Amino acid sequence: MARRIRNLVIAIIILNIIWYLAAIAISKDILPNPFTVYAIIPSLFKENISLDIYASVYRVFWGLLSATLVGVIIGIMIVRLPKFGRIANPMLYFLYPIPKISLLPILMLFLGLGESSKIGMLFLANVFQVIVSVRDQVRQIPGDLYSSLHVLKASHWQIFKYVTWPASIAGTLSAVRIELSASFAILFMTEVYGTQVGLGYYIMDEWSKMEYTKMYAGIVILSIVAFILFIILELLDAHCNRWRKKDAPLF
Amino acid sequence: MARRIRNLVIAIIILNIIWYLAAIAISKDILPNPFTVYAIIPSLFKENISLDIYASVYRVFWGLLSATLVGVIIGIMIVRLPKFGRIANPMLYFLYPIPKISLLPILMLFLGLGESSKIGMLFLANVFQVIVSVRDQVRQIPGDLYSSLHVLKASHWQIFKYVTWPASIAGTLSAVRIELSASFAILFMTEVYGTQVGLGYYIMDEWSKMEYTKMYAGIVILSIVAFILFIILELLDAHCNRWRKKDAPLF
Amino acid sequence: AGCSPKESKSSSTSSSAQNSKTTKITIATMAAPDSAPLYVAADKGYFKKEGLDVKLSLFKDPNKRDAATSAGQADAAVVDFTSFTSYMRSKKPDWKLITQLTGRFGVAIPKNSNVKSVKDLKGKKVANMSRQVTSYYMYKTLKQNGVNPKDVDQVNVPQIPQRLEMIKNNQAAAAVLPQTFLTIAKVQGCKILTQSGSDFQVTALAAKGKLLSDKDVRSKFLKAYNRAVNELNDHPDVLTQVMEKDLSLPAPVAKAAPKQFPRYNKAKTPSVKTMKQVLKFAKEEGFFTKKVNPADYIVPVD
Amino acid sequence: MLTLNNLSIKRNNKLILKNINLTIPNAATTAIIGPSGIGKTTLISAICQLISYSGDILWDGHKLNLKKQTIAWVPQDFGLLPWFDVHKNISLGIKIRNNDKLNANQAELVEQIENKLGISDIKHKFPNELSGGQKQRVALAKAFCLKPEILLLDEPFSALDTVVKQTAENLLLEQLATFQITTLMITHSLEEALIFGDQLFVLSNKTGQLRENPLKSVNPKDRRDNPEFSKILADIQKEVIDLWRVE
Amino acid sequence: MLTLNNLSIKRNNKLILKNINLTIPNAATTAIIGPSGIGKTTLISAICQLISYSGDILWDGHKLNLKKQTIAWVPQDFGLLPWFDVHKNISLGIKIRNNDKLNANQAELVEQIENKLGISDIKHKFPNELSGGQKQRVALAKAFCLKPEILLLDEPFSALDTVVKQTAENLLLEQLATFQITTLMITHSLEEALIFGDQLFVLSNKTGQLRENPLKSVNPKDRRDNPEFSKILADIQKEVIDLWRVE
Ligand SMILES: Nc1ncnc2c1ncn2[C@@H]1O[C@H](COP(=O)(O)OP(=O)(O)OP(=O)(O)O)[C@@H](O)[C@H]1O
Ligand SMILES: Nc1ncnc2c1ncn2[C@@H]1O[C@H](COP(=O)(O)OP(=O)(O)OP(=O)(O)O)[C@@H](O)[C@H]1O
Ligand SMILES: [Mg+2]
Ligand SMILES: [Mg+2]
Repeated sequence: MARRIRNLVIAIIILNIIWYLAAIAISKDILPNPFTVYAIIPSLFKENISLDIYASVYRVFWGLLSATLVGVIIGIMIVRLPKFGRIANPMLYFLYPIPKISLLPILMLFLGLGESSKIGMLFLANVFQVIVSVRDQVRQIPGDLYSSLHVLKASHWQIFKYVTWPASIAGTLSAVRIELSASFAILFMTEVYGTQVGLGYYIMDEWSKMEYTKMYAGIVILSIVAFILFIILELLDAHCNRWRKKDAPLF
Repeated sequence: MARRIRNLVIAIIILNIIWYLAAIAISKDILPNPFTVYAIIPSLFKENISLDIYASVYRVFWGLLSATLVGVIIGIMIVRLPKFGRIANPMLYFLYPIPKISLLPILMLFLGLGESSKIGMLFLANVFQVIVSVRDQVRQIPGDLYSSLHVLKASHWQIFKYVTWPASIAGTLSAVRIELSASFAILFMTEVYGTQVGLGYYIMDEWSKMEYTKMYAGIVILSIVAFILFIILELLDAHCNRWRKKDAPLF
Repeated sequence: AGCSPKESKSSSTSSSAQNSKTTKITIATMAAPDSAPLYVAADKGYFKKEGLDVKLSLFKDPNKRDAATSAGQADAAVVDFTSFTSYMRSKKPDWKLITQLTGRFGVAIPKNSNVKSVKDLKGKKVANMSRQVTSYYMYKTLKQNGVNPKDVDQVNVPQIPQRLEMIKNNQAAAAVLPQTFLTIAKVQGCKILTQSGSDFQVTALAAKGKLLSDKDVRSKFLKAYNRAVNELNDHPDVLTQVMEKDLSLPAPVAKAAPKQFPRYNKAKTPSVKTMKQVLKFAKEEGFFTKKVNPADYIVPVD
Repeated sequence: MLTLNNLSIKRNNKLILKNINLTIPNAATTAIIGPSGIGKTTLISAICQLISYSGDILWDGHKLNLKKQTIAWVPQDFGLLPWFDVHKNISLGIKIRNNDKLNANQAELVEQIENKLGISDIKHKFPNELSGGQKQRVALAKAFCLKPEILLLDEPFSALDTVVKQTAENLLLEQLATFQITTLMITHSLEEALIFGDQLFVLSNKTGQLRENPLKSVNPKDRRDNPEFSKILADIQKEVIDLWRVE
Repeated sequence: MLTLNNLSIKRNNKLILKNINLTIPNAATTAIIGPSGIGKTTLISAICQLISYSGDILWDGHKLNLKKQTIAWVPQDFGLLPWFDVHKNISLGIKIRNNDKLNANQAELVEQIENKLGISDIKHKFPNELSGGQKQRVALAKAFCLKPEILLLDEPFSALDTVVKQTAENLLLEQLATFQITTLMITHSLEEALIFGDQLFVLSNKTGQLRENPLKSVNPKDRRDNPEFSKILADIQKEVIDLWRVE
C-alpha cells in the first residue's frame, strides 16, 4: 500500500515536471503551467463544478452500463452460437464503422435533446466496440475448457456462468476500461447541445471562450474523476482474477 | 468460401430490410431509404469520391500504424518491466482520459493545419487505447509460458519474440480492430479544418448542407471501406492464430 | 509520406508566387457568405497582384478555428463580434478587427406555426447557439420587440442543420439561423419570422501580426478585398460559384444567394457602437465581464 | 451396456481409428491399452460426444444420450477450471446435474472423498497452485462425487506416488464394487490394466482387439498377490511389445 | 557438481521445503522420489531460478549462473509453446542459446532425435493437436537436443506406453553415457529411480534423505535384469510406504 502511494506520487510528480517544462517551452496561452491551473481549481468548486462532475458521471455510467450489458450478451452470442455469429459478424463489420455522430439527427428525433439522447449516443458509440472486444476475447477461450461441461450436458446458461463469463471477465473489464475513456471523449460531442452542465460542456465552453487555464483545470478534474473510476475497475479486476497469478503490478 | 459469401449476402439483405423499414417508419429526410442512397453512389464517384477515400485511408493508416507501434511497445513494457510499469500505470490512467481533442491547439502549434496534425490527432487519440488494450492482454499471459525461456536465460528480445508477441498478437489485432473504427470517428473531428478531401469531410459537409442522401451515401462508402479493412485484419488474425482451434466463424 | 493526399478538389489557395517580397498571410475562414469576397480575391488573383500571398483555410466549426488562431496558425480570421470577445481576453490587444464583413441572420419557424410575431416567442423553445452571432442577434431582436430575452427558452444546438431539423419536427418553436440556412428553411417549407437588414453587421475580419501592424500591407489587402466586393456586386454568378465551390454551401443556397446578398459592403470600420452593445450583452450573459475599451480592438479603415 | 459399432474417427481429415467394435458390459471395467498416439484419448472423446465420428455409440441399444446417462470423465490433462478453487471444481459436476444446487448429502460426500484423497487441506487453492498429483486427485474426486453410470478414466493414476496411488486405487475399487459403474480405463501400466480390467482392449494400428483378463475371476484386490500375476503380466507385456513395435 | 545448501522454499507464505542439503556429483544422476505434493517440482523450479528461495544453489562452488550453465528442463506439464509447431518447439532451445540461429549440425541433431522418439511425422503439428505421450516426447526431444550440462527431468516417462517408454529410456541412457550430464530426475516409479539413479533422494515431511543406489555399480541397462532387482525394489517400496504413510 505504502509503495503504491509512493509510486502514485512519483507518477504525479513526473507528469507535472513534463507539463511544466512543456509549458515553459511553448510559453503561450494554449498551455498554461500546472501551478496556475491548480491555483484556479478551488474557484471552480465555488462555481459548482461538482454539478458538472455529477452530470457527466451520471451520463457515462448509464451509457456505459447499457452498452456493456448489450455488448457482452451479443459478443458472447456471436461466438457461442455459431449460426447467429455467421450472420451477425458481417453485419457487425458494416455497422461498426458508421460514424455514430452522424446518427445524431435520428437520435434527437426520437430522444430529444435531454439526458436520454446523450445516454443514447454514449450507448451507440460504445456498444459495437464492446461487442467486438468481448467477441475477440471469447474467441480466445480454449475449446478444452468447455469439454467438461459438454460431457455433463450443461445448459447454455450454466456454460455461460461457469466458463464463458469467468474466462472473459478480464477481457470485458479491459473493454470497459477502454470505453470509459472513449466515453469521456464522446461527452464532448453530446454535452455541446441542450445542456449547460457536464464536464464536457465545461471544458468545451472554456475552450470556446479561450479560457485555457480554466479549460485545463476542467481537464485535470476530468482526469482525476476518470482515475478514480479506473481504480475501481482495477480493484474489480483484481478480485475477479485472483486465480491468475498476476505479474503486472497495478502500480 | 461459398458459404461465406452466402452469409455475407444474407447479412446485407437483413441490414437493408431493417434500414428500409426504419426509413419508411420515420419517413423524413434525415433517413432516406437505402435505394435512393444506392442510386446516388455512382454520381459520387464521378465527383471523385475516390480521392476522399484515399485521403482518409491514408490518414487512418499512418495514424493507426504509429499508434499501434508505440502502443504495443509501451503496453508490453508496462507488464514486462514491472519497475517501469509501476510508475507508468498511474501516469497512463491520468493521461488516458484527457480528451485529446482539447489538445488540438497544441497539436496545431507543432504540426500546423495539414496532414501531420490530422495524423498526429489520430495517433494521440489511439495510442493510449492501444497501450491499455495490449497491457491488459499481456497481463493475461500465464506466467508458466515464460518459464522455459527464463531457464535458458533468453534475452528480453527473445522473450518478446517467442512468447509475448505471439501470445498477445490476437489481442493486439483486436485492439487495432477497435481503433480502426474509432479512427473513422476521429476523422470527423480532424477533417473539418485545413482540408477539403476525406470521407469525414465529405460526410460532415453533406450534413451541413442537409444533403442527407449524399451523407448516407458517404456513410455507406465509409462502411464498405472499413469492412474491407476489417476483412484484411481478420485474415491476418486467422493466419497468426492458426495454432488456436477457433470456434468462432469469421462469417 | 511522399504520396500524401492532394487538395485537388478546389483550390482554396491562391497560386503562391514564391517571391521573397510577397507577404504570407493565412486566413481562417468560415463556411458562410461572409467569407465570399476573400475567396473571390484569392481565386481571381487580386491578392497576388497586390504582392500578397494569401492562403485561405476553411473551417466548419468555430472551435477549431479558435484552436488554429491560438496556435498561431492563422494571421487573420473570419469572426463575429460575440465570439471575438474570446480574442479580447489576452492582456494586450494582439487581435484587432480590421474590417466589417457582410452577413445576414434570421429566425425560422415551422410552416403551421401559430407564432405570428417575435413577441409570440415568449415562453417558447428556440433553438440557437449560445455565444455566437445568432445569440446576439436573437437578444437584440427580442429587446427591440419588447421581449425580455430571459422569457424565451433558448436551447443550445450548435449544429445549424440540426436546429432546422428541430423546427421541422416540432421539437422547437423557432430556430435562429444564418442567412444561408434561412434559404434552405424556406425551400423546405418553413417560414421566416424575421430577418436582419444591412444595418445589422456583426461579422468582421480579425487580424494580428503583419496584416495588423503594417499599414501598407493592410491597405493593399483591403484594396484587393474591395475589388472582390465589386466583382461580386457586378457579377451575381460569381457569387453563386464561390458559394457552391469554395464555401461548399448547398446548391439552392448558392442559387438564391445573389437575391439574398444583392450588395456586399466594401471594407468598412467595424462599428464601435455595435461592439459596445455586444459587450453589454456579453456581460449580461456572463461570458465576458472584463472591462475593455472597444476602440482599442478596432482599426479604422482609411 | 455401452456398445461401439463400427466406430471410425477422423481428426484433421486423418483417419485415426477405423471400424472399432467394442462392447462394455454393465458394471464392468474395460482397460484400454495402446501405444502413445494411437487414439485412446480420441476414442474417449468420441464417447463424450466432443468430436465427430462415424458409426454408433449405443447405450443399452439406444444412441447414447448425455442428458440421460451421467458420464464422469477424468481427462488426461485433468480438465479443471482455473477460476474455481479445488472445492468448487469438485462440486461443479454435481451442481451441473442438479440445477446448480448442492444438497447436504452431496456436500458431505464431497467432503468425504476429499478427505480420502488427501486434498481437504488444499480445498481453497486454485488449480494453478497445485502440484501435478494434486490436480489429478482433484479430477478423480470430481468424478467419484458424481456417482456416474459411465466412468471414463484417462491414465488416472499417472501422476501419483506409490502410497497415494494405492489409496486412490482402493477408492476406485470401492466405488466400482459399491455402485453399478460401467468403466473404461486408459492406462499405460499393464499392471493396472490387469488389476482393474475385466477385459482388455488392446489398440494397435488404428483398430483394437478384445481380450479376457485371465484373472477375471479373482477379486481385483487380490490380483496383485496372485501367484500367476507376474507371469501373466510378463506374457502380455511381451505380446504387446511385439504388437506395437511392428508399427 | 550441483550443491544445494540449506535450501528452504516458501510458496504463498507456506514453508514447503526446509533445509535441504544435497550434492549431485558431476555426470551422475540423482533420482528424487517423494509423495505427491511434497515439493519435488518446487525444488526443481528453485534450481531453475523460477521461484525465490533461501539458502544456496551452487555449481562447482559458485552461485549457479544460468547464463553460463545450460540447463535443460522437462517440466511436468511439458512446457511447450502453443503457437509453435513441434519442430520449432524442439529447436527453440538451441536457437535461444545460439543467437536465434540453427546450424547444419544442430538441424541434423534435431532430426535424429525426432526420428528416435518417433515424432518426425508430427513435426508440423501444433501442441494442442498432440496426444499426451506425444507432447511428452516433444519435451524430451527439446531437452536432449540442447546437450545440456544439467538435465532436470520431472516425471519424464509418465505418459508413455511400454514400448515408447523403453525407447525413450534407452535414448536417455545413451545421452547420459555419451555426454557429461548432471541429472536430477523426479519420478514416481521406484523402478525407474533404481535404474537411472546413481543415488536416490527421498523426500518426506519437508526434507530429504540421500541413499546410495545398491545397484550403483551395475550398468543401468542391466539393472532390471539383475537378480537382486526385485528384492531391492520391494525393500525400498516397503520403506517409502512406511515413511510416507505416517504423514
Ligand atoms: N486436437 C487434435 N487435432 C488433430 N489431431 C489430434 C488432436 N488430438 C490428437 N490428435 C492426433 O490424433 C492421434 C491420436 O491421439 P490421442 O490423443 O487419441 O492418442 P492417445 O492414444 O491418447 O495417446 P497418448 O497415450 O499419448 O495420450 C495422434 O496422432 C494425435 O497426434
Ligand atoms: N504456484 C504455486 N503457488 C502456491 N503453492 C503451490 C504452487 N505450486 C505448488 N504449490 C504447493 O506446493 C506444494 C509442493 O508442490 P510441488 O508441485 O512441488 O509438488 P510435487 O512434489 O511436485 O508433487 P507431484 O508429485 O504431485 O507433482 C504443494 O502442496 C502445492 O500445493
Ligand atoms: Mg491420450
Ligand atoms: Mg510435481
